[in-house]
Amino acid sequence: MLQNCKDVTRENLLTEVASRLPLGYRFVTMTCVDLGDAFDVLYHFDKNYELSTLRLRLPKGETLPSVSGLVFAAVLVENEIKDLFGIAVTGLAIDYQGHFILADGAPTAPLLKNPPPPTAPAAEGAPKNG
Amino acid sequence: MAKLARSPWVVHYNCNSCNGCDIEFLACLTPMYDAERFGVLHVGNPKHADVLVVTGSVNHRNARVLRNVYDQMPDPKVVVALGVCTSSGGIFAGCYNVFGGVEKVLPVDVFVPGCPPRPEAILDGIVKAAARLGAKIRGETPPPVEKPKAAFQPAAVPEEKK
Amino acid sequence: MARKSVIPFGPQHPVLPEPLHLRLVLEDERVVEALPSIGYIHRGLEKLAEQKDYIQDAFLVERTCGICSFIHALTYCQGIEALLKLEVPPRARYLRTVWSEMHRVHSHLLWLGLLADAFGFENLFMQAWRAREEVVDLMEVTAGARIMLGMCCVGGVRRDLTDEQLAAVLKSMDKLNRQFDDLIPVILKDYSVQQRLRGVGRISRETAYERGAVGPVARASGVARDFRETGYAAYGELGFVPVVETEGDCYARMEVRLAELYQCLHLVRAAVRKMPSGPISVTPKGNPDGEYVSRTEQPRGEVVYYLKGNGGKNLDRLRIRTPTFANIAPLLAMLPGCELADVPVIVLSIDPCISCTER
Amino acid sequence: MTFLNAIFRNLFSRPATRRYPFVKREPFPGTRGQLAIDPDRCIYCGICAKRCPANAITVSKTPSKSWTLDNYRCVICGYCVEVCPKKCLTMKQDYFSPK
Repeated sequence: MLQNCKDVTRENLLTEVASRLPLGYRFVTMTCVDLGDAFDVLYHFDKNYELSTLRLRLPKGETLPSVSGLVFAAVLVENEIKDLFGIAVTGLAIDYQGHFILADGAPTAPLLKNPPPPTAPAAEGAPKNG
Repeated sequence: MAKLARSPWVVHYNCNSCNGCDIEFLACLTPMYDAERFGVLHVGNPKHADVLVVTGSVNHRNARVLRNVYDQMPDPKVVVALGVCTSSGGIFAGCYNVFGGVEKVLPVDVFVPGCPPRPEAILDGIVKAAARLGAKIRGETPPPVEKPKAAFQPAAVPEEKK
Repeated sequence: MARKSVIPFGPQHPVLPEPLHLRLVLEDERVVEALPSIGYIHRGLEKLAEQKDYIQDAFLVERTCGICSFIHALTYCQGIEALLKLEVPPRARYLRTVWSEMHRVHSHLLWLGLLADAFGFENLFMQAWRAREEVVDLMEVTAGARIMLGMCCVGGVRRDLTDEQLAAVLKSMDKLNRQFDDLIPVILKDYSVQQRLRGVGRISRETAYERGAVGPVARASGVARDFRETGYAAYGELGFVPVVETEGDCYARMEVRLAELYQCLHLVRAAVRKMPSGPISVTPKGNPDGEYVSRTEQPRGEVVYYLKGNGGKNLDRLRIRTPTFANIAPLLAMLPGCELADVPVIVLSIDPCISCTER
Repeated sequence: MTFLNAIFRNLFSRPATRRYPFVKREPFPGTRGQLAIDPDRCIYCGICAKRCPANAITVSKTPSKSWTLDNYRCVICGYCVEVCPKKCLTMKQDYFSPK
């Protein structure tokens, strides 16, 4: 049902993205969905109000190559995905080291369907006089 | 209305707010509600302020900043918490990055409910805060704030009602 | 070589009502690099939306942002309606348009006031916010709340407007029009406004497009993109043409928003005059299943909702890409080369809404 | 072309300010101020509690019937008013004043 969706693999992701940019596609955003044993990483592009999406099925544990070298605007959303899903992203133009949105003490990878238990001992009531 | 003996200067910090309370707070300062009539002045520097207006709940990153702003204010000082998020987290209470109201980090003097509170309610809140500030200046201990809990309970309903 | 220094800007800053943190690398007074750091108002709304059912989510997403709240709910509801294959009654589409445009008026006036405050034009700040009260009151009369309207629901809207209320809307629009006539020519021709805004924070059309700028930021650089052109809600029947400027500086962004103020009045009037009669909502049946990307135009630009349902009451995934999130990358292209004193004006010229950005 | 027009108009018109604590404005009809319940008609079904997006309402049937609203959590959306089967919930126009 997703408009103009095309499957890509980890190998041809960068070439697919690079081939769209000269055609006048504008990077809209990325979405990451936790499917249980894998992630769906969706790259949304737009041209003349038509949405076009690349779908990358990424098994859990694999790294995600960054497209921020091609599309700078992707750097923020890639950092966000890294924070919220705990996916390792390689080749980020600006790397916030997992602290783009979440601070110390916040739960790690909270948007996973089964998020890991909080590891930081002081997660509850951490800000006391902090 | 309690007569304000002093001009409370206000510093505003947006914690986890959705902006609704912030713009209603700013609306209080603009011509229609004009809190400056009471000598309320919005300042940017916490060291100039007597009243800290907080909007939104607390998360892991801004708790430290909020505490920092509060600590910089000279004593005596009062805290006004605007909106339901500051009291309990409001609609965001179940979020992973929200650990409840502002009272977990700061002692709060006045809770103003509403989502967002109306400017009239905010003015009421600031007037109440100023009264508490006056008490603190005189060295009195103002009465403890009522915990924002179960404000309305018609529980004593006779049985056999349909 | 000039000495480099790093200056933190925010999170508690007198100019910004919201906590945005920028690390500015300066050579003397000139910014050479800017690095944003956000997360001060991250709540985790997307996760919470998976725990509430899809009807309740309409109220939740509305609280993504208190400034464009109605349009958030509208985008969400349009997405769910597409998944449920619901046909929204025409009157509901027109009412949605009316409230959307009222939100745009209030948002642009709010922004104008904050910008004026940032460059020290207190009088303009007060005038803009006084005009804004008119439209906020109008929202209260029509929808029952000043900011969080809570009027958009899956399948339509929750409250109908009587003929008297529609007449009151038209009357208010005339009143606003008179106020704009007072205000807007003055702002556009004012010497000090031009001094502060012309040539400041310029980005070219190419950069704006590459970096994915949306809304008035893109339109001020000559990218004629306004999602209302696609004719969602009732926009297709009202004759909508986007406002475009080509300069790409702060002044052009202001010009776009000021022209849009008039355009909003025009759209509200047109929608009220053409308002069809009939029901205002249909009851949603079934549960959303499948994926859909729903987009609309907010005052700050295009907002993107990705919705994934699994056939149950709860959504599998809800992702919100808000306009300010998209406009941060262009902002980073605007800041290098400007002077430190211009930073607040440039930051405000993209109309940042941090609470949207971080959700 | 200056603010002169606006200045003169402001000089000779009433101040825009609402003199709030001294003059209370009548709330607009239809304003959502705060939630009220008619306990006589309530059947304690709990639908409002289940539908409330902010979980501000708690209803219990046992051991004793009670209906509780946390006013400091209610987001005043009015959804409970719509779903109430007995229509015993209403929206009052005046806002809830801080304690």
